[in-house]
Amino acid sequence: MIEYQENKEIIARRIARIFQTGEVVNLGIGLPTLVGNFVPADVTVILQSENGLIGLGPAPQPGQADKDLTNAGAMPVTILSGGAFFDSATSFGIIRGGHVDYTVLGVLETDQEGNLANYKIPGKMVPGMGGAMDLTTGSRVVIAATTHLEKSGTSKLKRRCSLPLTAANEVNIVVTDVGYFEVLGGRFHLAEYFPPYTPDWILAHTDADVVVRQDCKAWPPEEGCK
Amino acid sequence: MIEYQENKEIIARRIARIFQTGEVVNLGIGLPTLVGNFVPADVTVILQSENGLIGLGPAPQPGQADKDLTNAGAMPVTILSGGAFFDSATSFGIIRGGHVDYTVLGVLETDQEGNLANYKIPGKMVPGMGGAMDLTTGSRVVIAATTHLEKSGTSKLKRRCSLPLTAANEVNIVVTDVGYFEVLGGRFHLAEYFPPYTPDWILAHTDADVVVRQDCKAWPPEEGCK
Amino acid sequence: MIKKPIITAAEAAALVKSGDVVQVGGFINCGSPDSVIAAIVARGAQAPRELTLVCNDSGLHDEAKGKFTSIAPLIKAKLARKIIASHIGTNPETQRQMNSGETEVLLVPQGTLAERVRAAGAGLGGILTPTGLGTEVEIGKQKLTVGSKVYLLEEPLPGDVALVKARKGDKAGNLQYAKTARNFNPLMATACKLVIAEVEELVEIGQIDPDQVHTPSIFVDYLVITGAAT
Amino acid sequence: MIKKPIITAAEAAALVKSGDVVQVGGFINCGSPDSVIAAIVARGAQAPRELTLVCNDSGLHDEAKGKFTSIAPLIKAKLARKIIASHIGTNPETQRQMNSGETEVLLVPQGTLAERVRAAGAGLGGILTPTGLGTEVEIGKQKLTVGSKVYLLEEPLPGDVALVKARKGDKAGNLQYAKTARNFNPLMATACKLVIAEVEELVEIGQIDPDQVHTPSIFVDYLVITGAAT
Repeated sequence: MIEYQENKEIIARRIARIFQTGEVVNLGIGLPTLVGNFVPADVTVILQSENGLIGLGPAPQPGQADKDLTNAGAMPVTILSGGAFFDSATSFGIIRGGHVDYTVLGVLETDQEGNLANYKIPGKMVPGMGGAMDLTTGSRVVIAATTHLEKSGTSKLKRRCSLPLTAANEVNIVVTDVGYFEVLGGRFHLAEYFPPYTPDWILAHTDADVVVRQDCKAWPPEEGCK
Repeated sequence: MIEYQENKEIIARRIARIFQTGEVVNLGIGLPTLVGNFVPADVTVILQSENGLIGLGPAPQPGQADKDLTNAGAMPVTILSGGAFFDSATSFGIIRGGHVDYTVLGVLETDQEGNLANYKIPGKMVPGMGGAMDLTTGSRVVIAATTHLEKSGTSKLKRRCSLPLTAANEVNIVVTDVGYFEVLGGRFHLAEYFPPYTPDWILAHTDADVVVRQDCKAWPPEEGCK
Repeated sequence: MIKKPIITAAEAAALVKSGDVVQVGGFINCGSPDSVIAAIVARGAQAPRELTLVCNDSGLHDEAKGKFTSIAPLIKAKLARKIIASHIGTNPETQRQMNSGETEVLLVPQGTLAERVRAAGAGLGGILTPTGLGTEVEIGKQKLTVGSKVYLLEEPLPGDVALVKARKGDKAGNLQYAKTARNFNPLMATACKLVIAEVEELVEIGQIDPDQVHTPSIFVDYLVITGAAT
Repeated sequence: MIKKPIITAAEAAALVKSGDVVQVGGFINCGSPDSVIAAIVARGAQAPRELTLVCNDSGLHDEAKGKFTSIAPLIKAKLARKIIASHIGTNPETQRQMNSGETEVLLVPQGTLAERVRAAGAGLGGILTPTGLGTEVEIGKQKLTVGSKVYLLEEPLPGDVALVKARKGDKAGNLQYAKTARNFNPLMATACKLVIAEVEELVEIGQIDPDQVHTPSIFVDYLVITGAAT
């Protein structure tokens, strides 16, 4: 029997392999921010931060934080040579106008229709949508990054989200700590499973319609098979 | 008998007396451009040019023209210290957003309803509206600057424009070479006459409803009466 | 160019009236006019009340660390009747006031908020955006189809007072912002009847390159000089 | 940052296809990508035809002085099927082609043209403007009432190719424009599938202050270096 263990790093590692050199990527607060740490050295993505910059660099060295340079999560950051700053209207013009290739967001729930909920639990917690609604609407590809199960053991992938939606029919890819799913035609399509989890385990632990793709394979590939 | 003689300079001189220090003014191509030459030395107006600058200065010295610095009429200009350049969306944001106090435009026709026509004579000449429609819509006060009569002797102030309109019900003030008119309630109100012309002469030579204001006076005031 | 009046933060604070719609630049902990905000709160019983605050977010509110950024001090002092923002997740006091019914909170997607403020400054009657379709954001809004796509009509959001923060200003009121401290500041400077700019550094007219002005002088009514923050 | 390909004006010209909607920056005689325009005309029989040209105006066309600016050479070479501009008064050839029915001309108020291009680049479905109400501009357009005011719905205007002209560009494609040569250039760079920037000066990545970038690199696909014009 496989026991589920939350593993945020594999989610970040897998998502980091999606991008190609030159693509523009926006990484949300929390888990998605980790993705930046795992982009392969031979791939140069351009990170956009919706509070107003392109060319997001690594966190500053201790003591080097600039009070005027933060990311959308209020953390000190740096800018790479060749980056640019702009105001919020320009930033969301870039986002809404389709100039961002990928947005990676954390979720409370996501579902097989490509819906995503992450800004509000009525009566409990209302952080607000921030830039997430524009990012999901405007980006070319929307990637939901989430642990597969709640601490309670319930699936975060649903048939139908029950929380207020951040995005309606916008999610294209869901990467959890058990596998990589494409959202197509009202179903999750399992493209990769992350051992020790198996397609059968995933089917049994996902409260939604999941199709196992014929070419579904394990990830990461065994070193020997590379 | 008074004989009409075109006099663009008095139009420019009179309009130049309307503004107060700190007001933002856009001067159209042609006759309105002359206004800039007659603003009193103790009044500092801020000139906006819709091709993308605030703080328009005088024409450059001979040989000093900068290929990258023109006004909306394609003439070389200068910028004053403290001026700013911006793109066309920002420029018209300034205009449409009500941040320009006065726009001064030349006309083909203007009428007692505050309409103005200056961009098209169907079948003959179609220069286009350029920025004039935005300027008349967005500016706080719209001033039409025009000689009073056509070369043919017909009045340029009409009951109703016959040419395609640039602006509908937007003109507030009309200054011609015979007088200063306010447009109010569907009539021209003569506020000042420019001697040798008299209110009677103006009434007889204006093809529109003109009210002579009770406080209508001559302009410029006699030196002795100042 | 005309010089703009240079006033103190306290004088600026006195220009904000009860009931005003106040737009405040800044993004959580970056680029807010903190001196003027502090001065408003410092007015105590004279402070303006029943404000509608428009801001990207409601700032950091951290009782434990005693850290309150952006509009958080105004909310803490209960000066707001309504908050219009895209995010309130870093301010538990905003959530508390919302849940208790003390303060109304209207959440607006960040890009829509930016465009609504810009539209007010640019004389537009609104903009059509796909953002928020199929979510609670669309409730009560007009939907329009352009081409084959559906959009929400979002209306302009003008203000009475803009409180903005710039890195540098010249005496005419031209402003330059620093890095991500720019955010909503230049948009709000276009959208309000009265614009008060807090600047870290004041320079002479002519010392800002006209090609590099972020907010042209004509938008700014008053300057408050704070010196560089630490 | 990624470096962008540097190509010749002739190579740039070959990227424009017959039938394309081509947006061209510049204002009469200031800030147009003249090298690429000349190279398009120089293609002769291979030049793209049936173009829809979007530009503030149709440039200067002065046969007597042999002076042709902005898109005037394209119009003279009869490469345009349609011209969308705010002003054609400085180009009698445009008027002639319009009157003879050779070329369609759509006149758009300048501020509306700017917002329509911007809307295309910013993913908006349109904007509401009071400009043009009560004039021929309102014909065929939807009117909407917001608050107590009536507005025209103006739709986005996207393009296939943007030809823009900048003073300076870095190798990543960040651009800075000079003075009033900025005009429509930065807007068009956001609104088209393919963006070709003609720059007078090429600098290394890092030599443009990120606070002072007018067009961020991600919008630019190709750079053409012209050297300073005279």
